[in-house]
Amino acid sequence: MSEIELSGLEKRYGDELAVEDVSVTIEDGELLCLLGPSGSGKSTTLRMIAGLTSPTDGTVHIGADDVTDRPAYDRTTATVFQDWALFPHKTVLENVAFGLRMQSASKDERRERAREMLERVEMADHADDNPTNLSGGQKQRVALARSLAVNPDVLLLDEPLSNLDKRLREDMQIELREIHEDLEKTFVHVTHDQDEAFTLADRIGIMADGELVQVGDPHEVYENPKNRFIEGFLGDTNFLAGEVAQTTDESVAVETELGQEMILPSNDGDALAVGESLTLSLRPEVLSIGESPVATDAEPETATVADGGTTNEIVGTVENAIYRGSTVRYSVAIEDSSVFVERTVADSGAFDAGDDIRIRWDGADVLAFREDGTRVDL
Amino acid sequence: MSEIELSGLEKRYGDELAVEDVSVTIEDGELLCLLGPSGSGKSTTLRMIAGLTSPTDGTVHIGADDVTDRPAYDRTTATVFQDWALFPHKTVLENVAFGLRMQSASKDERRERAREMLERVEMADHADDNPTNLSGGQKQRVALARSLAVNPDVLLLDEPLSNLDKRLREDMQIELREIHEDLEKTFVHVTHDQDEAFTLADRIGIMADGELVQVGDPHEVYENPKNRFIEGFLGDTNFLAGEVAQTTDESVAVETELGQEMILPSNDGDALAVGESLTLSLRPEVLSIGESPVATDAEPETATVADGGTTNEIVGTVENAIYRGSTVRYSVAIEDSSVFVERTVADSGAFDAGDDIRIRWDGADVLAFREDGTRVDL
Amino acid sequence: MRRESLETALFRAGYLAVFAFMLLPLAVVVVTSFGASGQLTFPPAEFSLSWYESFFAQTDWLRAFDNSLLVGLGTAVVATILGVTAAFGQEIDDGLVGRLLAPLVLLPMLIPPVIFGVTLLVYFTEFDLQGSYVSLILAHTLWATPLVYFVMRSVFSRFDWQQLDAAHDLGAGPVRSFVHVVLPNVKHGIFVGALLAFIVSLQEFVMALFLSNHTTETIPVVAWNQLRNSLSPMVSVVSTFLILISLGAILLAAAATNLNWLSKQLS
Amino acid sequence: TRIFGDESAASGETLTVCVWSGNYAERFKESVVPMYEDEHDVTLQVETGWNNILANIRQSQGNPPYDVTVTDGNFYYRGRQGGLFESIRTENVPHLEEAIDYYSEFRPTEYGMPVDGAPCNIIYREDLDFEPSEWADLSSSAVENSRGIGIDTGFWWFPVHAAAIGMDDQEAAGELYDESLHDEVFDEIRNWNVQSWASSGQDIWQAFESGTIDVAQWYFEQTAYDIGDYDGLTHTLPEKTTGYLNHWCVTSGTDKRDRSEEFIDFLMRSDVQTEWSKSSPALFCNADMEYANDLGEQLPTSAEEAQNIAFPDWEQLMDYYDEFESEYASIRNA
Amino acid sequence: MSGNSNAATSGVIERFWKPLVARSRSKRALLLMAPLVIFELLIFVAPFLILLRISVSEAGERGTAYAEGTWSTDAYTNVLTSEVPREVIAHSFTIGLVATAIAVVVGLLYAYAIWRAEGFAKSLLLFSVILPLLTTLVVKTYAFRPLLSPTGTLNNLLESIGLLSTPLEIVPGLAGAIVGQVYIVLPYAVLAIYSVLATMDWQLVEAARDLGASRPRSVLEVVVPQAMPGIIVATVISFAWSVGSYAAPFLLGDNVTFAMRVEGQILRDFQWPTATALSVVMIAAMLVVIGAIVAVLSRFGGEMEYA
Ligand SMILES: Nc1ncnc2c1ncn2[C@@H]1O[C@H](COP(=O)(O)OP(=O)(O)OP(=O)(O)O)[C@@H](O)[C@H]1O
Ligand SMILES: Nc1ncnc2c1ncn2[C@@H]1O[C@H](COP(=O)(O)OP(=O)(O)OP(=O)(O)O)[C@@H](O)[C@H]1O
Ligand SMILES: NCCCCNCCCN
Ligand SMILES: [Mg+2]
Ligand SMILES: [Mg+2]
Repeated sequence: MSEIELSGLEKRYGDELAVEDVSVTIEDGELLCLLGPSGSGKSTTLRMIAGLTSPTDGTVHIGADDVTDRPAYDRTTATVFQDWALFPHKTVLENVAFGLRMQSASKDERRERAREMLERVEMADHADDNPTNLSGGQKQRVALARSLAVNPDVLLLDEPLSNLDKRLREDMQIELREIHEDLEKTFVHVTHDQDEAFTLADRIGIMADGELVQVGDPHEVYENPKNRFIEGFLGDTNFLAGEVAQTTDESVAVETELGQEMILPSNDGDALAVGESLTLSLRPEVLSIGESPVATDAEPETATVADGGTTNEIVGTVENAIYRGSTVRYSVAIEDSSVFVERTVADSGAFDAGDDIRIRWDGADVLAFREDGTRVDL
Repeated sequence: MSEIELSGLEKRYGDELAVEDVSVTIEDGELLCLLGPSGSGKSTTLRMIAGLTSPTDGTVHIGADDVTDRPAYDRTTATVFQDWALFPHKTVLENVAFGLRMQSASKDERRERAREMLERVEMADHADDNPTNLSGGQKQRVALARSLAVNPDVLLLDEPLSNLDKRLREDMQIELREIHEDLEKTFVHVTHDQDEAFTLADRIGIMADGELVQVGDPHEVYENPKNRFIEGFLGDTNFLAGEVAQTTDESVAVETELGQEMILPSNDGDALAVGESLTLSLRPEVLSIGESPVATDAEPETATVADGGTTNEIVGTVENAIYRGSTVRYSVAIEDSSVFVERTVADSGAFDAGDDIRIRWDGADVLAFREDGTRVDL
Repeated sequence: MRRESLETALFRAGYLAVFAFMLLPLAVVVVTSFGASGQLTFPPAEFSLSWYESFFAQTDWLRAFDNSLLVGLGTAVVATILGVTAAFGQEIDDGLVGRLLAPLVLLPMLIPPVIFGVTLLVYFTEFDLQGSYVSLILAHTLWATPLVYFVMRSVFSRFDWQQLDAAHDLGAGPVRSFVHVVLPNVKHGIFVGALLAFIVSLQEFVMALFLSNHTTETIPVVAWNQLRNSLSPMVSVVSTFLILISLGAILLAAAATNLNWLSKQLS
Repeated sequence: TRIFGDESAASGETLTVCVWSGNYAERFKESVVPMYEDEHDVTLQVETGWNNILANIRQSQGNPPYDVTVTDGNFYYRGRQGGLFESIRTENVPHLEEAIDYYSEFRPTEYGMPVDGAPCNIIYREDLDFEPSEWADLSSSAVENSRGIGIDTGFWWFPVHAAAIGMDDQEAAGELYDESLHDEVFDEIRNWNVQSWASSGQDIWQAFESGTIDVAQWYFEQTAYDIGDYDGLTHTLPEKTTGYLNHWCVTSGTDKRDRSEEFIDFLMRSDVQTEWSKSSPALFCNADMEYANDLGEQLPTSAEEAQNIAFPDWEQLMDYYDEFESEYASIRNA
Repeated sequence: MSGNSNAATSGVIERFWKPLVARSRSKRALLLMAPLVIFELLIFVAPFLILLRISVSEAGERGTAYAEGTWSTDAYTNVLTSEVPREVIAHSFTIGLVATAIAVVVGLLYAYAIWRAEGFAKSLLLFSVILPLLTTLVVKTYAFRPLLSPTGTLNNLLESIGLLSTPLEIVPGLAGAIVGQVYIVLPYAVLAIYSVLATMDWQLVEAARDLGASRPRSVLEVVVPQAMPGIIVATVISFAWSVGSYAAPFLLGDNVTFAMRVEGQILRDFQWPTATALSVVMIAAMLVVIGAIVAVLSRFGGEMEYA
């Protein structure tokens, strides 16, 4: 059993609270990604699980044991560090065998298991190389093999891929995922790259300012971000400032910078008061675009709600179209504001700067946040 | 006139050929991106234009002048460096005024023009700051202002954005493009990031192994890559090994690892011999997917050409679906091989691992390369 | 946990003992300088400032101060010029000469100073330079230059050479780019290098013992000759002054750079 | 001060004199310098040196750093051999006449004049239940069983002479001048319970203070001057002893030869030595000088008494220099 | 100088300069390095050639340092066959090896402590290393006499708390000389090792601990090999300086070291051929030992760099 339970974990550096009241249970065999911007406390949390940093408050349980006061060398965790921390004066094989040597395994046993691990990560050919001469991807593999060699209950990974280039990073993500599926061990993986978290994670834990803000599976987190910070962090979106103009039992009308009221469906109109400030998130992928019905009109006209539902439609002018290989990103001017929309090239309809276009979306796809950043549950 | 003409440019370091026979004319006012992987000779080429590295062969003309033997301080170029190379012991304003001081401009003139430049890049508030205390984006702006202050005929940029984080990089790309449109000067911009090149460039020059492999506008280069290297470098694609099975006047049939012949339209069937090995590129964006018509069938069936044209269709099984926020990437197993397809979430149809699906594409969208990497002109 | 805390306690005791070992002799020097009697005893039975009073009446000590200052400054200037130019040249082009330079510069540091004293005494006599300040400065430069040179190598290796490119690119020729861009960036390093050279010269006494004469004797030489005869607290007084000067120099250097960096340079 | 080369002796008003460094120099400055300067319109520039005195003159190649220098027997001999001194014109040093014959005769006076010196004496702890009085006592079982002996190592020939004197096989230190007896002399030293090899008076006092030794060989002049600072120590001058005699020389190449000779003659005057004796318990050569305090009871005042001091005879000793030096070093390093 | 020899000189310069220019990329770089190279040739190499020359001269007549223009290997024979030089060399090597071993081990401990310390404590520890470095060697060494002599502070202290009945005879003696010499070289050893540790990644130690290494084990397995370039520099410097030590054995020891003997032979005894031959033998022996030390130590860790 290698379930990890963190309760009320806290780390203070002087006056600074690096990690604040983190409580979460990571299930046996799960791969949890800790995702958050730089300085949000991800590494500190991970290091407290590893025993490399001792918490100023709270407890860490691994399996049934309270390991809060146990030093790193006495825990059944193994860590893969950001810079891999390979021992530069030892060969690749010696690096991988190091942990077994510390466990006083016999020389033959060490060598055999180290070779086995190197084969698993496809680095057996480099067994006798000096790790400093390896490429980033190779170092990464050796670090992984070294941590796996001690057969840990929990594997902790602190941004191990962040020093690799994009192509390699993506390959390694797939590999890590395969290894995780193979081993059925608990993994905690720290990253600040949302794509990486989405690719790897069974569940994502989002950290901000030392707190664990939201934990959930990738879909859930992406579709139901708990606050504005998460919505902004997880992907490119258009944030629009708005003010509640009118509420009904079924919908809310919001006055926005786009110069027209936006209609959002709502089960609970009372949740919002007229006049309240909101931020709306209009994700580029929920926007569909087409030729403007009044394409020849000099002044972009703002259309209103088309049908009885919550479909919104608006007209704007393409400011610029950036061709990015397989996708095109349009920046569209609407009134004083501008909104960007992204289409894959394969989708029909290419527009040029200056074209008037029509943008359409379902109000149900729009997320709304209060001034304090919390999500409005519509 | 600040057209740049490079002819037969070569740079040798000892035995190593860093740049080999580069010839290209960069038009007045054009923004050319040099794009290529690390070590391909981009910086060396740029430095030879700047006069910071002297070529071992070939000539550099700027405007009407042969400047090959002129030192950097005697050329009308200005360079923005990767790490910006701001002078840390001088204030922001002094940095920007430095070039003018070297031109012996009067103190007032220097200050005035430097302020003007700082205003243009929106850094006037930081005029008296120490550049080391600025953020990456701010440093980048100051470096730009410093180079613009000397009113160069040609602006050379050596990966100035590569040290910025993704968000900032994208903003700066837009800004650079605007400045280029404003100034109507010749820009040569080095990058290894294809997105950046597509966003910025009037024309893209692709370098590999010291050679300038292809020069053309972004559409052209993306749609008509000259060789396999470029096709691989410019975006994620599925490469399939194949062999010419049959040629007609109108089409070529290629046997592939997918276990079925693929039909490609061709104006010139004789260009290929039966039995010749090819590599086909099947870009994810040309693939459309849908439910398999024989969804319940245990063994994935390979469909053949549907109509008389060159539409190809094939059936496979979803191996895994990686949810990446706004897009989903499916890895689809077909026979022993696998192909990936990418869809935005907004597009209809979500599949799960294990689902059988139908993939369809137009043979005209497939690119074919010979064994030596050159493109087959179909 | 038990074992960890025992280890921690032993480790701490170990380095605190070394800390005491490092500073104790200096404490002895300072404390004995306040001794009242003519004999150097620690701790002194009685304290007094009398030796400080008589210090200023001692012409040979005062002359030795002047000599040390002159030789130290001379060494600092010569060693800094040699070390800075060579390190700069090597940074531009690490060719054959560059590769031979490091061992050539380093070797003198491994030769016992007595041998230099002997060798240079013979050598300078040939040029009628024996006993001169020049002979002392050149001998000390032999030891000071490696320090300046290696400090400057590490300073230059950290210098962002793109700045030089940038200066050329913005129209500055070789001289102006050096003056405007390289120099301001490495001036702290040059200062530290020169300071180290000065300190080396101030400290060195074996070569000075051989090479100086009565008019050019430096402080350590005078101190040595005194120690061989009578040991009065005067030596401690002089050393206390030197410790104060050194402290001032450290603070100065720390202000110019920082202590951590400085200590890395010192080795 | 010149940057190149050393300071050339200034124009006639200054005479540069080199004396032993340490408190010898202090006492010289205290008594002799003011006396001379009062009498003459000349400034005395006093330099101090140790075993580098000859080296400094030699290196100067004819432009000597001093006009006058003190030398002991060994340096006097070496300096003569190396041509480092001007010969002294007898007519310019009339006071040589007044010197005790023994001092002016046992060494040639062509290049230097005998002025002052010191016999070696024995220092010992008052509470030692034995009072050494002659050099042979260093080999006695009482000293053997004491904490140990301290002897000079810089000027090693004095303890060597002391050993020879203590042996009594020959007159004075004759053993050293008879090759067949050399081994015995060094065996004698080997048998001493030497615990401190001192290179300065300071070392000797320190060794007593720290209880390393109970007995020591040292020079009367320094001992008498310093011993008051230390409790529980006393010293005795053996009847037969060795010691050093300083010959004062004019350095070769000086442009003040006359002035230098005049100065050396000054040093040889009885009134000067009488005055000098008040600050320095040294031995003086002028037969007419008067020792201060009760020093006259201990130091020789006549040729007969002086003959009890066996000064090293370098004319002969130099042949054995290397041999003795190695022997002595190997005893020390054993 | 005649025009002819001028031409000859410039011809010689040409002959050396041209291939140098050819083998390097920049003439400017050579010009910049030239002053130091010339300095080393004039003040280091040339005097050593003279030293070598004197060592193969005959001893001088009475009172002269050596016989100019003569050739003889007597001095070497003397140095290599007689007892005293051998003893002196052996004694110097004893001090050198023992002082080096202590300085390097203690230096490693102290450098590690500095590396791990933070803030004010770190500054204080660094300061304790730098200050002795700046204090006159002669005096700080002598300060050990009142501290370590039989009636000194240490013995008094130990006796008063009843740990000792008879005082330890540290000074004067071999132990004293070694303590003094360790004190002289320790700051250099600490800084040489610290400067390497300072560039070392603490994560390596964490990785070792994470993989099950106890604290001493992680230091041995990771810190020592990583610090090896610094340890090598510390060893070489400590050894070279201790073998050639002069002040500490003179003031605190009771035996003659090589440096003391050479000084006496040059200044007092005027036996230049013997002194120079002894120096040459000594340098040769030292370089051999240093080479061996470097070779042995490099097998345990990184390559030596000149820094
Ligand atoms: N040893 C330390 N001493 C003082 N403050 C620290 C220490 N380690 C971390 N911190 C602070 O704690 C906070 C959290 O740091 P942490 O390294 O956990 O962030 P992170 O989320 O891993 O960031 P990154 O993505 O940059 O690695 C930061 O503000 C950091 O400055
Ligand atoms: N000063 C130099 N000395 C020796 N080789 C060099 C030097 N500068 C560049 N090279 C070599 O020339 C080749 C091209 O280097 P260049 O810097 O132009 O590549 P690049 O395309 O700019 O790469 P990157 O994207 O990594 O900056 C590389 O193989 C490099 O190792
Ligand atoms: N050269 C022999 C003289 C030995 C002692 N000299 C003592 C001088 C007084 N300090
Ligand atoms: Mg982190
Ligand atoms: Mg580059």
